Parts: sequence; C-alpha cells; structure tokens
Amino acid sequence: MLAAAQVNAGDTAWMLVATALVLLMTPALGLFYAGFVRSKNTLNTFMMSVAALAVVTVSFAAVGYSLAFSDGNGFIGGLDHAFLRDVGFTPREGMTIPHLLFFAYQATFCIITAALISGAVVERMRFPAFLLFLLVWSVAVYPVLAHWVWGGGWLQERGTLDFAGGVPVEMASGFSALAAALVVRARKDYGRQALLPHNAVFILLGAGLLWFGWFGFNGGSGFGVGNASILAFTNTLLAPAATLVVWFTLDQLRDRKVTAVGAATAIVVGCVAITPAAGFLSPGFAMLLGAVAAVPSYFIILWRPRTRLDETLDVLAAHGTAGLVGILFIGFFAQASWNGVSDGLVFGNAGQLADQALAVLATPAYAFFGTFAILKGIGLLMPLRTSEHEESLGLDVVEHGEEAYATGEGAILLTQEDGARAAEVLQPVPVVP
Amino acid sequence: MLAAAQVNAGDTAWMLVATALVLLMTPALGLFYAGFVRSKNTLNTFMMSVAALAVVTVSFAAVGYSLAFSDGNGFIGGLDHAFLRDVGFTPREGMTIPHLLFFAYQATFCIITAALISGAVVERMRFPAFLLFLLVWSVAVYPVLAHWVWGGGWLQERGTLDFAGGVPVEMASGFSALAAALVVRARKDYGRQALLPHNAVFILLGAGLLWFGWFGFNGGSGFGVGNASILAFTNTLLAPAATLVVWFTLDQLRDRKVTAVGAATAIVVGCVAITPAAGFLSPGFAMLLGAVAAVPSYFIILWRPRTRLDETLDVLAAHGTAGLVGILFIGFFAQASWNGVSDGLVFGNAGQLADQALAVLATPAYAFFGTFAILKGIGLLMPLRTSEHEESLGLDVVEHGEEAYATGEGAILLTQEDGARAAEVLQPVPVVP
Amino acid sequence: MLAAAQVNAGDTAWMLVATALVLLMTPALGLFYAGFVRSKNTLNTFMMSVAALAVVTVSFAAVGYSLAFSDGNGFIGGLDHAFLRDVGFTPREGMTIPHLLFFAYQATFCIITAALISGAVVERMRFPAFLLFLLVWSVAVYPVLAHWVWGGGWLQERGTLDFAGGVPVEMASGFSALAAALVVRARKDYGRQALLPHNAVFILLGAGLLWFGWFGFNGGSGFGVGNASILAFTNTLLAPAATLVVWFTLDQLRDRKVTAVGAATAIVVGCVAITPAAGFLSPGFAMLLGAVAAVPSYFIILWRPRTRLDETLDVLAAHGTAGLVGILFIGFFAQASWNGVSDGLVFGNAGQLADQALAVLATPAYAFFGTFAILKGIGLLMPLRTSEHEESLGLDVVEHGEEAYATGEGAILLTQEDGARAAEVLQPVPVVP
Amino acid sequence: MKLVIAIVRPERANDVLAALHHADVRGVSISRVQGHGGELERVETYRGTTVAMSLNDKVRFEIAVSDDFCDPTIDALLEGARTGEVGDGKIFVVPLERAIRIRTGEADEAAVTPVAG
Amino acid sequence: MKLVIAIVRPERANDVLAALHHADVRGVSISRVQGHGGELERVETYRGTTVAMSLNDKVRFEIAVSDDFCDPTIDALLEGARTGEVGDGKIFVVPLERAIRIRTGEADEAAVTPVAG
Amino acid sequence: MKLVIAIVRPERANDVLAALHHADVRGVSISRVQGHGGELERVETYRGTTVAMSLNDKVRFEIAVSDDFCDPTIDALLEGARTGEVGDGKIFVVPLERAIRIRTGEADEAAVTPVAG
Ligand SMILES: Nc1ncnc2c1ncn2[C@@H]1O[C@H](COP(=O)(O)OP(=O)(O)O)[C@@H](O)[C@H]1O
Ligand SMILES: Nc1ncnc2c1ncn2[C@@H]1O[C@H](COP(=O)(O)OP(=O)(O)O)[C@@H](O)[C@H]1O
Ligand SMILES: Nc1ncnc2c1ncn2[C@@H]1O[C@H](COP(=O)(O)OP(=O)(O)O)[C@@H](O)[C@H]1O
Repeated sequence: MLAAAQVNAGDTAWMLVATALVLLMTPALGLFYAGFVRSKNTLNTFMMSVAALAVVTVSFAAVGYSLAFSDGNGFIGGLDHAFLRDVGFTPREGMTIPHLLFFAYQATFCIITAALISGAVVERMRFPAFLLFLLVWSVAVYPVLAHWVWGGGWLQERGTLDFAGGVPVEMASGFSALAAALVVRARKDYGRQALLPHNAVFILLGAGLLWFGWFGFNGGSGFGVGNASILAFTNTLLAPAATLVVWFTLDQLRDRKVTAVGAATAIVVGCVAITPAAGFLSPGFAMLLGAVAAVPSYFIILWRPRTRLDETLDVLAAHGTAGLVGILFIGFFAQASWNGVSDGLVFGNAGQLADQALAVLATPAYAFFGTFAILKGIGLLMPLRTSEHEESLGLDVVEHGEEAYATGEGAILLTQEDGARAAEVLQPVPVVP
Repeated sequence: MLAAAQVNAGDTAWMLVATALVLLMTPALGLFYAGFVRSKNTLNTFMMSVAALAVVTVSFAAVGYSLAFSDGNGFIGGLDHAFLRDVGFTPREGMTIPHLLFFAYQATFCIITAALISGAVVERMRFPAFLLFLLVWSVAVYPVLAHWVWGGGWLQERGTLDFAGGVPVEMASGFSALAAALVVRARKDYGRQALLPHNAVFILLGAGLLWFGWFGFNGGSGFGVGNASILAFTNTLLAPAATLVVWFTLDQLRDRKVTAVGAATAIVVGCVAITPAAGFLSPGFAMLLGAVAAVPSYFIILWRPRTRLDETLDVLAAHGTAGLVGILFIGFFAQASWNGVSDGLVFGNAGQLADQALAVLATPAYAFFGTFAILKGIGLLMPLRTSEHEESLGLDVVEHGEEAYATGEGAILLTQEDGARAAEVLQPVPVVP
Repeated sequence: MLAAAQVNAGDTAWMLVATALVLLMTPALGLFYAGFVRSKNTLNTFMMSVAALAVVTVSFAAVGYSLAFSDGNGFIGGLDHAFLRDVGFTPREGMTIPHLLFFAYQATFCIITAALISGAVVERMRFPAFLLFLLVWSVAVYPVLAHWVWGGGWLQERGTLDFAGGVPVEMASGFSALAAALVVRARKDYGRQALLPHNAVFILLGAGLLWFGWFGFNGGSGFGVGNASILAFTNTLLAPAATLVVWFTLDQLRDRKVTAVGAATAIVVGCVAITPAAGFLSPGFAMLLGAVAAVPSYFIILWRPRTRLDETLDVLAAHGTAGLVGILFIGFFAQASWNGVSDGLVFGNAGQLADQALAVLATPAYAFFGTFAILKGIGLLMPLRTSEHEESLGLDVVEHGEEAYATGEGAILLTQEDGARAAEVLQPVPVVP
Repeated sequence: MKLVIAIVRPERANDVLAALHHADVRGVSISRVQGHGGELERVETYRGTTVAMSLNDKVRFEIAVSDDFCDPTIDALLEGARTGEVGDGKIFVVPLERAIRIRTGEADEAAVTPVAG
Repeated sequence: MKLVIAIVRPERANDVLAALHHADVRGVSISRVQGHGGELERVETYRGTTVAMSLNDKVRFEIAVSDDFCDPTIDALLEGARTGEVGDGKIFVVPLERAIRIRTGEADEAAVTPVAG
Repeated sequence: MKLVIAIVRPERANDVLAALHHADVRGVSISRVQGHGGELERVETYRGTTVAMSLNDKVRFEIAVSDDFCDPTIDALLEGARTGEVGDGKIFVVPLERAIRIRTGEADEAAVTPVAG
C-alpha cells in the first residue's frame, strides 16, 4: 500500500476528491437539463448525460486519454497509453499524484464536456444517434483539443494558457452545440409555441450541485494543493457570485424581475468564465471577469430565441461565449505575481493576449466543423431525429418506453406468458372510417 | 506551484473540501426551505438562498471578512483586509492553510447564515427588500459576532468557546429570524388556513445534503486534520443521530406517528446543537447533547404555530435554541482530556460556564436588535412585503415572473416584434359592471 | 491540535471526505428508493433510510463497532470497544488515521447496509417493526459478517479478500432482503396491478449521488491515499461505466429501448460488483467485472417480477448477486502485481478462489437465516405489516401522518384549543345503511 | 336532481368547503383546473422566452344535489367563494337524470345530498 | 345520449377500466379529483401544524354513451368500483344533447360508444 | 344555454385557446385528463415490470355558452383541435340550466359567453 516515492499524500487526497466532484457534475448536469425541458422529455434529457458516463468513460480509457495525453505531434497524441497501457501508480513527469488518478480526473472532464452538447439537441434527437455521436466526438474532438492545450500540442507550445478547460471543455462544447443545433435542426414547435421548463427546482438544485462540483473542476486543475489550486478554488467562489450580481441587475433593469432560471444560468456562466482563468487571475480580477462575462451571455440568451436557431439550452451562450471571454481575459489580466507563470497585456505582456487569441480562433473552428462533420456522417447511417409524431408524444415514451412521473392509472400489467391475452384485451376501438 | 513553507498539504486538502461542503449547504438550504412552502412560492424561497450566494459573497470579500478577522477592537475588526488586501497564500499566524482558503471558508459561513434568516419571512417578503437586507446584515451583524468569538473580540478574550458557530451562525440566525418575523409580520393566511409543505421529498433530501455539508462545517472548523477536527467530525455523525432517536420518541409519544418532516428537522437541530461544541466534547457527551437539544426545539416548534408569531420555518427553534443549548453545554461538559483546551463545570471548571453564559446573553440581544433596526430602516426606504393580492397570487409569479412547475398550457409566446399583436390577442374579457 | 505521531495528514484528509461521502449515500438511497414507489408511500420509503441513520448510528457506537472490530473469536468480536471505550485519536495498529475516524467510517457502512434491506419491504411494512428490525439486525448480523472478513474473523484468517464490503454489505443486504421479502410477504396488489415508480428523476439523481458517494466507499477502503485506494477509486469509475454499456446493450436487444430506470440500476450494479474487488483488480479486469456482473443481475431483475416473490426493489439482484459475482471474480482475476497482496486463479493461485468461494457460501446463509429469524421474532411481538386497508391508503398517511406532496386543499387547521370545535366540523356524512 | 359545477379561486376552496358544510351539503368532488376569463394575463420570462400566461389556477367543485338543495348549495358557494374581484368564477347548474351510490347500488335522491332525509 | 360521470377509488380505477372494456365501452376520459363524502377525516401533522384532511383521492370517469349503452355502462362501473366500504363513490347520469368526433366532425351516435354499431 | 365539453390533444390546447379567442369565446376552464379511445396502447417497461399504457394525455375544455354561441364554439374547437389522426378527441354538449357569476351573483346569459351583449 506504499505509494511511489514522489507521490504527495495531501495532493493525492485532494485530487481524489476533485475527481469525485467532477464526476458528480454529470448527473448534476442531467438534472439541470432535465428541469429545462417539458415533462415528456425529462428522462431522455437526463439519459443523455448518463449515456456520456457510460460511453465516454469507456472510449476515453480505450483511446481518448492516449490521444490527448501521450506523446504525439502538435495536433494529436499517440497511442502509447491506449487501453491504459503504462498508466499505473507512478506519477507522470513533474506530477505528485498517481498516473491512474490523473487519468480518472481527465476522464471526468471528457465525460461532462460530451454531455454538455446534449443541451443543443434535447427533445428531438434520437437516442441511438446520440450514443454514436458521443462515441465519435469523444475520440475525434475532445482529445485533440485537450492535446492542443494540455498534452503538449501546438497551443501549449506557443504558451496559450488554459487552466481548467476553456478550450477543450467550454468553447468545445459551446461551438459543438452550435453545429449540432444546425445539423439536427429545430424542434417542430420551436418558435410557434411556448416550450417551458417543467421543473425549475431541478434547475436550481442542478446549478447548485454543478457549482459544488466545479470546485473540483477548477480547484483540481492545479493537480494538488499548491497555490495555483488555492487561487483557482477561491476564484470559483468569487467569480460566479459577481456574475450573479450582474445578472440580477440586468434582469432587474430589463423587466424589474430577477428570475430564478436566470440565476441558475448565471451560476453556470460565472463558473464557465473563470474556468480557463481560475489559476491565473488575482481574486479581484476574477470577480471582474465574473461580472464582465455575464453581459455577452445574457444578451445572447435573450437574442437567440428570437432567431430560427433552436440551440435549445443555450450551450453556446453559457459555455462557448463565457469560455471564450475567460480565455481572452487571461490575455489581459493574468498576473505573474499571483500565478507565477505569466502576465497579461495589462501587466505588460501583450504576447499573452496574442496566444490567447489564437485559441479563440482555432478552437471554435475545430469544434464546430468537427461536430458538423460527425453529425452529418451519422445522419447518413441513421436518422438523427424522431418523427414529428414521436416528438409530440415525447421522447421518454418513444425512446425509453418510460414516463418520468408514472401514476399507474390505465397501466395493464403484462407478463410474458399472457402476451396473447394482453394483446386481445388491449385491442383498440375499431376506427370508424 | 510550491506552497509557502508553513502550509500543510493534508490540512489544506481537507480545508478545500470543507469549504466546498459548506458552500453546498446554501443550495441545500434553498431546497430544504423550498419544500416547506406552498408551490406558488417555491422559487422565491429557493432564490433567497441563491441571493445570499450572490450578495454576501461580494459583501464579505469587500468588507465583511475584514471586519470580522482583521485587527480591531473588542467589538469589531478593522479594514486591513478590506477588498481582500493582503489576503494571499501565506497562512495567518498559527495556521497551516493559505490565507486565501481561510477567507473562502469563512465566506461560506457568512453566506449560509444570512440565507438561514430567510426562513422567517418566506411567502411574503419582497425580493428587493430581502436583497438589501442581505447586504446590510452581512456587513453589520455577522462580522461583529464572528469577531467577538473568532476574530479576537471580547468573548474570545474572555475565553468563550465556540467551535463552529453557535454565536455568529446559529444564535445569530435564530434571533435575527425572530426579529425579522416580528417586523415583517405574519402571512395573511397564517393561523387561518393550513399552509402545508408542498414537497416533503425536497425537505428530506435538503436535510440529507445539509448533514453532508455540515461535516465540512464542523469538521473544517479545526482548520486542518488535527484531533479537534476529527473529534468535531465524528461528533457531527453521533449527535444528530441521537437527536433523531429522541425526536422519533417524542413524535411517537405525542400521536403515535413518527413524522418525516420532523425527522428532517431533527437532523438540522442535531447538527446545530453540536456545532458550537463539536471539537470540545467527548463522543459520549456529544450524543447526550444531541439528545438533550431535541427537547426544547421540539416543543418550541409545537408551540410556536399556536401563537401569532409567524416565524415561518422555525429558525429560532431549530437554530437559535439548539445553538444556545450547544453553547451552554460546553460550559458543563467540555473536557480538556479530549479537546486540549478547557474543562467545563462538570470537570471542575465553573468559569467556563460563566463565559458561555455571557455569549448566550449578548449574542441574541445583538442579533435581535441589529436585525430589528436594519429591517425597520429598510422599511422606510421601500415596502418590506408584497400586497395581499400578490401574496395570494404567489411570489414566484409576482417577484420572479416564473412558475416552478410550468406546463405551457395557455402560454402564448411573445416575441419582441409582435408585442403589439400579442397585446391585442391577450385582451381580457371586458368586465361587465 | 497536534495529531498523534503516526497519523498521516493526507490519509486522514481523504478519510474524512470518504466518511462524509459514504454518509451521503444513505439519504441518496432514500431518494433512489422513494422514486421507485407509488407517491403515497414516498415518505415512508425515504424514512426507512433516515431511520437507519438514527438507529444504526447509535447501536453501532454502543456495541456494533466493538462486536465487529475488537478482539474476539473467529466468529465475533468482543466488547472492548463497546460504547466507544478506548476509541480515541491514536490509530489502530498498522493504520495512519485516528481510531475515531476509523470508527466513523465503519459506522457509515453499517448504516447504509441496514437501509438497503428496506428495499425488500417497502409499501407494506410497519414503521415501528422496521425500527426494531434495524436495531437487532445492526447488532446481530452486520457486525458478525464484518468481523469475519475485516475484524480478524475466520474468513480473514483463511485469506478471503473483500476490499470494501462484498460480504458484510452487498451479499448481506441482498440475502437479508430475500429473507425479509419472504417473511413480510408480497404487497396486496403485487402481481395483480402495475405498481410503477412515481418519480424516475429521483431514481436517476439518487443513482448519481450514490455513485458519487461510492468513490468514498471503495476509495476509502484502503484507509488512506495509498495505491490500493487509488486503484479502488479508479475502478469505481471504470466498472460501472462498463456495466452501463452492457445494460444499454441488453435493453436494446430486448425491446429496442434503453431504459432510464435500467440505467440507474446499472450504475448501482456496477458499483456493487466492483466493491469487493476494487483494490485487487487491474483497471482492465475491473471493466470486465463491471461488464460481466451486468448479466446475472439483469436477468434476475427481469425474471423476479414474474414470480410470487415481491422482493420489491430487487436488492437481491442488485446487491446480493452483483456482490457475489465481485467476490468470486477476485478468486479468478486478482493480480498481485497490482494489489501487492494476492493473485487469483488466472494468475496461478487457485487457493484464492477457494477462499472466495467459502465467503460466497457462508455469507448468504448467515444473512438469510439471521434475518429470517429476527423478523419472525419481531413478528411475535408486533404485526410486521399494515392492514390491507392501510396499505391501500398508503403508508405516508398511515405511518407518518403526512403526505409527500400536500396541496392544502381540504385541510382544516386544528389547534389544540379548538379540538372540540374541529371534531364537530369534521363530522362525516352520516352513512345511510 | 341537479349537478352543480362551480369554478372558484384556489385560495377560497377551503372557505367554500366550510360554507358547504354549514349548508349541510356533504358529498362533493373537487379538482384543479385552469381558467381563462376576465383576469389580466401575466407575463413570464424563461431565459429568452417571454410568454403571456392566459390561464389562472382555479378549483372546480362538482356537487350532485336534490332539487330542493340546489339553491342552498348555490348560496353556500357564493358565500364561500366571493371576493368581489375579477376572477371569482362561475357556477353552472346542469340537469341530473340519475345518481347512484356505488357502495350500495341505491339510486336517485338517496344517493345525493341531503344524504339522510 | 347520456354523459355518465363516475367518481371511484383510485385503486379501483384499473378494475373499472377492465370492466368497461368487457362491456365494450371504449371511449372514456378520466381525471384525478378529491372527494368529500362519508369517509372519516384523517389527521396530519407538519411540524407544529396539525390539520384534518377532509378530502380523499378519487378518480373521475367521464363516458359519453348512447342511450342503449347507459345501463351496461353503469353495471360495468358498479362491478369494477364496488368494494362495499364507505367511500366507493357515486355515478351521475346527465343528458347529452350532442356528441361530435373532432377528427371527422361526425356527430351524435356515431361519435359515442358503441363506436361501430 | 349549453355546457360544451371538449377533450383534445394537449399539443393542440393552445391552438384551441386561440381559435376560441378568435370566435370571441372568453370564459373557459381547462383541465388535464387521460383518455382511452381508438389510439394504440404503448408498452412501457420498468425493470422487470412490463405494462401496457391504455390511456393518453388529453386536455378537457369546459365552456358555458349561450345557445347562439354554441355552434361558433364548436366550430372553433374543431378548427383548433383537429389533426385528422386517431385521438383527436370529442366534443360533448350538455344542457345548462343556470349560470351564475360568483363575483356579482348575476345569473344566466349575462354570466356566460358572450359576456357583453
Ligand atoms: N363561460 C365559462 N365557461 C367555463 N368556465 C368559465 C366561464 N367563464 C368563466 N369561467 C371560469 O371562471 C373563472 C373566472 O372567470 P372570470 O371571468 O375571470 O371572473 P369574473 O366572473 O369575476 O369576471 C375563469 O378563470 C374560468 O375558469
Ligand atoms: N353528492 C355528491 N356530489 C359529488 N360527488 C360526490 C357526492 N357524493 C359523493 N361524492 C364523491 O364520492 C366519493 C365517495 O363518497 P362517499 O359518500 O364517501 O361514499 P359512499 O357513497 O360509499 O358513502 C366522495 O369522496 C366524493 O368524491
Ligand atoms: N365516449 C367517450 N366518452 C368520453 N371520452 C371519450 C369518448 N370517446 C373518446 N373520448 C376521449 O377522446 C379521446 C380521443 O378519442 P379517440 O377515440 O382516440 O379519437 P378519435 O375520435 O380520433 O377516434 C380519448 O382519449 C378520450 O379521452
């Protein structure tokens, strides 16, 4: 039970927790998303996140991790760690936690990122098509972007900073969601009927659990309990609070009502914005970032439903945009006296901003076109969405054969033996022509 | 990424987690409280906790932390740490965790304490007035009391013991709630109609999450993994269990039915009672405290609704009273052989009881009159409560423009462009005189 | 606040968290189970888990812990640690965490195990009878089995391996549930009507929280941050994912629909299967175990409702069976190069399989007959189940005098004073003969 | 016999029940409905989606009474439900041909309010 | 034509559906209601608030039938819903002037049970 | 006066409301019901329990109208609710003897649609 010499117990203890916290974020996201849809699509929406837990964990262990984090070229890693080969207790170069734990931590990131994209296609995408999408996306898109900034890829080489995933997580999910919404197209009633969240308590609780998990997401991205982690952790408290305050103010100005769904959204936006920058900004600038990032996301969320773009749960606004703002903000306000790594433009290092800008150009492009191509490809193999009739029945019944809130009235027990009898009993009214 | 020399990795790892756990308690409280109200006030109730996350985090970072924890006089701290000045990685004197983390941990305490008070005024207080209240209370009341017992104030000087917040958290919220209920006055239907909890599952889950978070609350108040923390942590398991057993018994004796809402309440009462005493009592006396504290809270909760005092969610009974019992209990049963600090009366040190009694006199007075004055003051600036008509509509629609459980039937989509058309369609039936 | 010399701060930090995580599992289980029953039994079902938190914590502190973990004979421990005597800060022999923390961690195991059994008897068992059952079972069954594998009992002596509770937790709860279902017998409508889960979101969220907690359950069973813990932790991510993938496939093959309730079940089954084996298998074999364990549980869950056995929430299939598979799997695939302890048959050590087989024979027998006898005994003292009439009213009203989702309509406020008046108002319609 | 249907405000439901009780009306079935009438719509916002809610929560009473009991029942409903503000609701009276008590199978007057008499 | 309204126990709802099915009644709409009748109130407690619950959950059936089908429908309802204990519920029969099938617009008898006749 | 009852698909409820609005029908009460008719059952599975769901969600409209307004109301219902597929629902018309506005106590025609006139 002795750990390898260079493993630090305190760092490892924290990273175990951080990993569990990030894992929790995926069911929390399922809950958050499920609250947003109509009750007839509740389970399907939640299941898209559960599916990510299933599919992406396996694909990431098989090849995703290796493609992201083993040696390769500037674009993509190799297959040295495929099927967890040589992923054991000995820490990776320069780290103080077991390699296996580092893998588990990274896996939870890929899982939630893939799950996030579901927000763009809920209430109409077929579940089998989404399963296939998860599989391909988690191999072809996430690992590439993770490699760029964390696995020794070209952005990391250039010096682009991304503390906890502005590139592979936030911008990737946001711009992938945009592509997914375009390929899968709008729900049939979108823009014609009011499609309202069926349970705002789930949304608020989901947001609360997400924030809780995000302490592991950002606080764990220093891979230990060093200063960077402490800073990232504290900023994850401060930035979303600032976002909330600004969001409240905008809501109040707009129509004198602070909304609960808006507050839940603000928590997510604040957490997203600070994600890339968490370990690089002073607490004061972290709060500024939280405040500033509220604005574009707020107005995109206001504007988007007026368009034909049914990017249903606004992943682009909440993740893509806020992540982009966070990445750029580093370029301005990174402070070497806090992060020990690099200054931003405001502290005299304009080059950092250039490096950040590069990420902001390349990531959306790769995520968007990658996702677009994947979904178009899957569309050739199988239909991407349910029929109009199925859509109006609701995906819970159609795709999963279940209802979220069953009462049992009118439910006739079928046993395998009485299949025949049941069929007779269940015969519908003969339809008069 | 190297931490300052005197930072201990294990202590820091645990305190990161403890901070996240306490942060989680505020959404958990929102859920717990939301379950208690009628469905038309669900979101408003939850949002009062979310508002604390927004407002108090900012106010605490700005001045609250400094007023509590920087040098000052016996009554209040100074402004040395205002706007987090000099709050960095170097631990505070005598501590083994980064100062920034200590700040974050303390912030989560102030947040939840402020949120607790909302229990007294749900279902009728206007949201803007509550926002302002949070701002003022988190600057003028909490930091003062925290300074008294933890920041070098007069109670701490005298030797009053308060492990995790009997004074600034539990008694403060309880007696502030009493004042708030008196100033804001009863709901219009209070005492006339049965106002029942709309979702007891939220109450039970909320209580479960609160208990989970409380391990960070009490277990973290030793600021590391030393003996005091271990003792506090274990007592946070044992005491609430004892409270539950006694509560079950009282329920059973009263009308032969053990209630679920009662069980959820017992969990909170047990956690509250052990809060001040967690690191000072042996496990056996912790269980005794849990058992004993059940009694007054139980009977106050039974008696209060028979009065005109609509202290709606019984913050006084659950927090004020149980916190007071916990503070006093230290005076009797503190045991130096377990806590390494001080004995209580039973172990031969009567002076400790006197010090504890002092806290029990001064804290309620300050919290009560402070809150009373703040709310009266706010009442001069703006109405504290909604109109009777709005109250009967429900605060979700009135204050937030949302419903917790929307179905979409009868919802007509408005877009900014067709405001005019909508207005026409929506014209109500001309009222026959 | 100085810890005893041999206490390791990193190990202790992690074990504090692991304990809190396992504690969280019991309310999570309450939520999970509550989602499965009809709405009129929601609170009763949840309360069975809350009752375990109350009763078992106390009984375990009083005698259970001692019977399991103090010196005794091969069958059962002694009373040296009864009432927590000599359970202090000094670690147990060979451990690096305070004894008190070790106790707290073990207590959370006994709590959840007892709560699990409720799944067999929900919707009809009387609450007082269940309370008594919890008391006796947590003293007479759990500690014995825990002693066998962890407290120096005969299985441990022989070399049987059980990392985190295949014997005292999973097989014990599963086979106890079988006995409980046989003694308490089926619900009156079982097999005649469709008894459906009233809230599948609670099921999914419950499963998510359980998985989250399970990282503490398995990851903490190495009692520190050593290699065994890291391996167990990572396997707790990988194995359930594999189970999910297989379960999806089986669902899809069966009737072309992947179910959400099935997915939640798969998460639990995967976590259970890896529990005994978590620290002994390589990640690859852990995934294999997760995949393999899905199959028997899947088909038992399919087959059981066709029988007269109303083991309502399938504890036997999800826990008993999967735990058994996990225990046996160790005998085949344990790998000393990963666990540093022992090899299984496949790696040349057939003896390990024999030792494992012994546990698989003895544990179900003890759990089944112990539970059977306890319940028969309680049945002599008091009725085990409610009347048919009460069963159709629902246990929330009958046993707890509450509704989970009250609306307040038709609720007439009773105050103690107007008891008389109320009685008059409430007089029912005189019944025409 | 008549079937009296009343649509009232949810917050008056308990007052209506009490008024019916005092009028010796015992049998009654109630359900939640949503109504559209003369009340103003309220505007709600969910992220960028703004909607006008044209329905208000109401409670629907359904009461089978003997002819003699029809007017007292209506009076009780009016007493319990009236606030004087728009949205108080409506009472509808429909002819009832038969009423049967399921427990006994007995028919007509014996099955409706007043129960004994 | 008649509109038959029945208030039954929720736990009998499926039996009623089956009985209706055997009586060849196909079209039916059901909803959840809460009823007050001869059943005893139950007392509930939420913290210090003690209340008497005067309403019980019931299921309401609404069935439009042709005149000939009225009696068989009532028989089926009685068969499916009766337990013999207080609270079994009531059946009400209301005259029905018109019935229209929305899908086709066709009117009267053709639109109600029995559908093909 | 008539009481018009319509059972329609939930997804058409808003269209029906709009159609009623255009027909100048203002007062309406709606509720959620579950219906059984000519639609196919769907099979659902919960762990090992397989069930056939014989009921579909519907929305029930209840509209009191003056005699003159009966046909326009039915036309509006047909227009708003029809999709042409099985399951579109039914309209029932029941005679209405009295209608009373609770707020004012005023009776009959004045209390039902059309409100003014
Ligand atoms: N003609 C009608 N048919 C059915 N229900 C009606 C009718 N008119 C009103 N209602 C019901 O009564 C409620 C109150 O009606 P409204 O016209 O707002 O009140 P008031 O009678 O005070 O003007 C409505 O929300 C609706 O549920
Ligand atoms: N006059 C009535 N009008 C409307 N509903 C009634 C009436 N009488 C009884 N009910 C409904 O029938 C249910 C059962 O009635 P109850 O009088 O308790 O049963 P029983 O007929 O067996 O005496 C009630 O809960 C109520 O929903
Ligand atoms: N005779 C009836 N009585 C009451 N409700 C009915 C009746 N017939 C149909 N319905 C209601 O109308 C809905 C649609 O009826 P259905 O027969 O499926 O459609 P269609 O008229 O298109 O054949 C049913 O689900 C049910 O709610």
